Amino acid sequence: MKWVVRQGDATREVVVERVPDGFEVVMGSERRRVDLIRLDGAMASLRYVDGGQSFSVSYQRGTGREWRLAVGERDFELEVLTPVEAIEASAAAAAVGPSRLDAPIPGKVVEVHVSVGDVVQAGQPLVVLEAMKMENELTAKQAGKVIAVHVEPGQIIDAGGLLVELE
Amino acid sequence: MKWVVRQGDATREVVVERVPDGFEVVMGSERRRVDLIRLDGAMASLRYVDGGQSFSVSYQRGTGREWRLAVGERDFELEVLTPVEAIEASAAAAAVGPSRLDAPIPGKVVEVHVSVGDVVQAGQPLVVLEAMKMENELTAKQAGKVIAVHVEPGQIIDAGGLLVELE
Amino acid sequence: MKLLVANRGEIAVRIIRGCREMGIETVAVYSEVDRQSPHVLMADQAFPIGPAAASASYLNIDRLLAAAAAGGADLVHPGYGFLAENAEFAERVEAAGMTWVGPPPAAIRLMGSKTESRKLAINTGVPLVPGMVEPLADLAQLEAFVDQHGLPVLLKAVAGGGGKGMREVHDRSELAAAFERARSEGGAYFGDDRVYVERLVVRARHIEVQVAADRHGNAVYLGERECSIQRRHQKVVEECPSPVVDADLRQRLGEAALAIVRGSGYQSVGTVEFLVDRSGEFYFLEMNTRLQVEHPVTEEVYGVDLVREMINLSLGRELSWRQEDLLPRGHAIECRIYAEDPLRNFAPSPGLIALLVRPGGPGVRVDSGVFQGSVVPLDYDPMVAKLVVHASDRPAAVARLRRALQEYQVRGIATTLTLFRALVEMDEFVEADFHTGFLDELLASERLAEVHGRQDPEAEEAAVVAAVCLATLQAGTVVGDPFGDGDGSHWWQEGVRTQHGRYPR
Amino acid sequence: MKLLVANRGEIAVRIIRGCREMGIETVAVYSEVDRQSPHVLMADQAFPIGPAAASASYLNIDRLLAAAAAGGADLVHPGYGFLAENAEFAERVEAAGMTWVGPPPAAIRLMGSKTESRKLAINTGVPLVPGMVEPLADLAQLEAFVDQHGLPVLLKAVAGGGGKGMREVHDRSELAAAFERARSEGGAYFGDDRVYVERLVVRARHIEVQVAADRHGNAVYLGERECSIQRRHQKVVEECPSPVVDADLRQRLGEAALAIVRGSGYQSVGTVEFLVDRSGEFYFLEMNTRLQVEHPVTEEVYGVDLVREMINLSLGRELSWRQEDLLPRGHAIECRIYAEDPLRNFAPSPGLIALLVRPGGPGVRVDSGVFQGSVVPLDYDPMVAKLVVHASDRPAAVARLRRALQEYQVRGIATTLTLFRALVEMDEFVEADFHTGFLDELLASERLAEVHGRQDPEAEEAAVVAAVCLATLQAGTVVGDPFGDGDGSHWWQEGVRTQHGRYPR
Repeated sequence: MKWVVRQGDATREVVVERVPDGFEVVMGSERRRVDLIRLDGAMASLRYVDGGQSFSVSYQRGTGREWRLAVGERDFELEVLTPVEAIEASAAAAAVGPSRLDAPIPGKVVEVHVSVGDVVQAGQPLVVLEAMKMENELTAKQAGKVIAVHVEPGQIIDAGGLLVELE
Repeated sequence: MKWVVRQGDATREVVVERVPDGFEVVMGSERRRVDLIRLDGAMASLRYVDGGQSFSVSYQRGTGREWRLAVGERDFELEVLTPVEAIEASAAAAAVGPSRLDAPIPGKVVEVHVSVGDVVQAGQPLVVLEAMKMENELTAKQAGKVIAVHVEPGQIIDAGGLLVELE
Repeated sequence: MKLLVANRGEIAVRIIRGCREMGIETVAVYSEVDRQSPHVLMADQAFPIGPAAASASYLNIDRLLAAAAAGGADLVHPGYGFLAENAEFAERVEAAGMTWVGPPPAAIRLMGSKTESRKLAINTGVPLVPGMVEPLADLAQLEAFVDQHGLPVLLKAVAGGGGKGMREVHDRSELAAAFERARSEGGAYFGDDRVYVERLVVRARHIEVQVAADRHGNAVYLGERECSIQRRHQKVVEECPSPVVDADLRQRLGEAALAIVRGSGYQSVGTVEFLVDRSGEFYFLEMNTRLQVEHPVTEEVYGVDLVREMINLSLGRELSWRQEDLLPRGHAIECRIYAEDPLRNFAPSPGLIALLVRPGGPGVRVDSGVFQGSVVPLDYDPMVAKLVVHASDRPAAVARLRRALQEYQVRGIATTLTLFRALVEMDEFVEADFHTGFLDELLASERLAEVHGRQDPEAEEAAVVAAVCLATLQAGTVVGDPFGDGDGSHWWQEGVRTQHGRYPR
Repeated sequence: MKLLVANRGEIAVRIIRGCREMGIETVAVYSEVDRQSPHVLMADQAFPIGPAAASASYLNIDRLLAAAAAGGADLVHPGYGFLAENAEFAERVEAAGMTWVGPPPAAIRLMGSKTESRKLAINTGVPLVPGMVEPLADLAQLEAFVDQHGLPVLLKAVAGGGGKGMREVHDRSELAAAFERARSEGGAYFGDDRVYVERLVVRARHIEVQVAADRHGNAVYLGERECSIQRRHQKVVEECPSPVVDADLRQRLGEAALAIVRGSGYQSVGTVEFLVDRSGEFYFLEMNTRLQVEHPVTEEVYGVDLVREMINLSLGRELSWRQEDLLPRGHAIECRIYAEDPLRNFAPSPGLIALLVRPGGPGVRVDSGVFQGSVVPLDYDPMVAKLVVHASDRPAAVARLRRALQEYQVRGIATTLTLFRALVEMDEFVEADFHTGFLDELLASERLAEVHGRQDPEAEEAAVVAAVCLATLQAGTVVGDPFGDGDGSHWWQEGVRTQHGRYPR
């Protein structure tokens, strides 16, 4: 299978084939035989057959194509897309629409700093969310005009909940 | 639901109803409201609502109706049967048939002490199985005549594998 | 004998472990979101005390006393935080005929007041940071203080704690605004808007002395803890002993701490906090009249059990140790593991712990309030566990910490393990060259981010290889299906929904 | 620097942890059934060395050396068991230009011979159990020995170890048969049918001294370990210090051990074993020329890291300690957790570990070779982990052990945790009143079974309540369906099948 792996702004293509006793993974000019065993739903053992390099991998798949992995003690966040999904994702990113401020964490809305019609600058505080005894100031990613405010102080919001829309 | 719980030779009937926020369990003359939460596939929290008694339960269901549970540090082995299953089990136990010697553990057959036609006494060694650097002597549960020997030295056998049949 | 634990999380577990070892039965309390917490499972009995909000449950004295009565408790241990330093709670526990596992209420009240405790320090000859003992009447008084002692200064809410209600002022033009903010934070968080001022000691170390005193006139100190690694005045890493305290300074700190203990009529275990400046001068800060979060580093280095001792002292028994028995051995470091994401400016990260692999082997201790499958609620302090290492000296302890951090795996929530893995690579940490502002400066700079970002290319490549192999194995399965391809990697989402009805994240 | 670990299980994990803390890279080896073992995951590199049978993998010197070459190892650590006391392996490691982490091969060979090591003890003035130094030529010689020294006697295979090839004789009529059986066991297990005889010391304690020696003429002892709780001559529980050794006896044992060290040209860490009879007389038994299973209790009480020291000594460094630095603190107890079912006559219990909850908190250390999801293979020694507790004195350590055993949960395989939970309730254990025959006598009697059977009625009732509630929740699901009702309680069966293709149990 062919996969497009995105990590931050970097993208690479990787081809994986299942072979007896493992996988063959081709990345750029490098072809590797790989021994991967899942130990339970969140841990795996990864070994390169030729050099013997062994890695303990813990992993968690997000709701979509995102993966959060730790190799040894290092954390990585990746998206693993099929080629079709990769094209769709690029097209979606290129399309221009209203800018949304979503709640990055679940919490209680403590303050709302803007109203519909306000013009805000990038970095300007829009909403303060409280969770775990901490207040978290959420700021505008880009400049724009506020076209909708979906929350009010005191409201409990889930992670991913829509807070404010900018034009 | 009504259940028949067998522990060793003891049998008791228990009635369980699901109620909002938990269960109601009737055992003998005792009626209890119970708060039980499964934490994952093998652990649960058990609390009696009235007295507040709290128990940490770890559990594993066998291939049939057998359960192995630990409450705190104490281990228990139980069978939890429907009334119909309990009747079938009693009938099966009462029926007389050939006596089987099964492998209680997986292992390697090291010695076979009997041949077809031998008459053995209860407690007489029949087969020696080796596992984890230990030899384990398996003996006849009751007296009888050997009608079949299914293994030979050197053979690897699974747990539950049939070794010897007695008439 | 039966003891009610008026707390939750790792400290409730720590107290229950101590009680089990002493043959004392335990009664736990829990809010709605803590029904399946380890402290509930481990206690002999457990009673619900209300909804998630702490004000309605863990801070509700009436409900705590009702649970104690229902369970038939003889003693009450408050842990830390919540009502641990609330004299009224202590009094009501005693009025209900139970034993309070802590100091006398009068000592709690005395040391709980920033101004009263400063007066005590002056009376017992313990040095203080220059500052005002009485709350500031107005801005003019603050300006007069600055005229006399200079800048920078620190404004502190009288009832403050845990970094709340504190404001540094480095520039005269900021004085008025900072005074107003400190007052309003004090009012908002502690219901008391009084503020006092002291000279800010720059690049100082936070060093505290563990003490213990019985009702028979005996008192000892158990060395010091170095707690200078803080984020926004919250301790993050603690050590015992302090790398800058020698035997002579240890004795002088210890004797100053015991002067405070004697002067306040203190009986129980407790902690006297000091600032130590770069010339080795020390200044009394405050006394914490309870078991401290970081008590394990002292336990490891002095070979003692502070929870057991605290309970014994509350039962009127004599101290187990004489001062000369208390000899430090080796070096211990504790890291507080918070459910926060260091890569996203320490945003809270509540949710379900889908994977938890704890480090083990020699010299590694984990005091934890969660297990695999636990849901970390968004309602409380984000500390989920403490990692403590102990080895023969500081370099060996740092190496052991690095090794333990490699083994420690948590998936499902983000944690400060990520921060600690970068921290153990910093020269200042390895060389113990830090002060109370060190971590905030580091976080404000690009340096820590650079260490975070300095990914091992070999590990990064392995992550990509692992991800594509795993994705290949899962290809064709429905995303979001809780049973997925049967490997369980999605079950946690379902778990969160059924248990909380709230947040998949 | 890079080190090959020529072992598996918990000791391989222990060595990798030590290497990580020293900044040494590691190369693991694994047989077919160990592909997913923790030691493979934790090592930097790992190479397969053949099928499950130890003779074809972990005992195969050629394959081990090939893996060392493939990984580019500079050192080889043998752990314990397998080839740890094989002088040929040590020689071949050195011939291949690598460093052997252990004593000189000559010392291994000398102390590996029961008869040669007895001669050394005689020459260095260390007391021995009365017995013959040379192997028995025939039955007549054995009868002559009995005529002179009386009964009971112990027959031992010259090359024996781990309880194999040993026969007690209490009655003269059993002499001939026992002699034959000892010879045939020696031949079968060790390829050497020579047998020697010694007086059997009844109701003795097995007490051993930890030693360490460098190449510069320095040698120290690190107190003793009490290892009298044995099942069929296999150690099960070990403690440090021994409850019957005072400072004077400790010094005399230590000096006797150092005489053996000096006489054998020993350089590395090692263990000298003694029998101590009820009058306090001690007799040299043998020396183990390797790291010992029970080394952690010494590490806890003396505050040392024996793995680190062993590697340093093999690199030619000087000992880290002088004798006067080595002061014991507190009391440590280790329980060996075997995958055996104490309720079914210790039948082996290989299989998948469906649930694993390890104890934590103060003074608890777990050295483990498995995690949740591991399959314990049927091919090796059944020890899966060691539980070690440390506290200020023996009563506190016993209480802590009891608490840790309450927390430790394993499902899927049976373990000796069940035995230890009964053992900590026995008066003899609590009072430290035992000898090497204690546990076998206890197991032969009804007394332990009675403790096992003395179920807490409250817990039993809770088990029934929990089981019926769980059965109600699962009612209607297909038995044997690996995805069951989505709670995962059946997944292990599928796991076993896919991973081993062999045993659901």
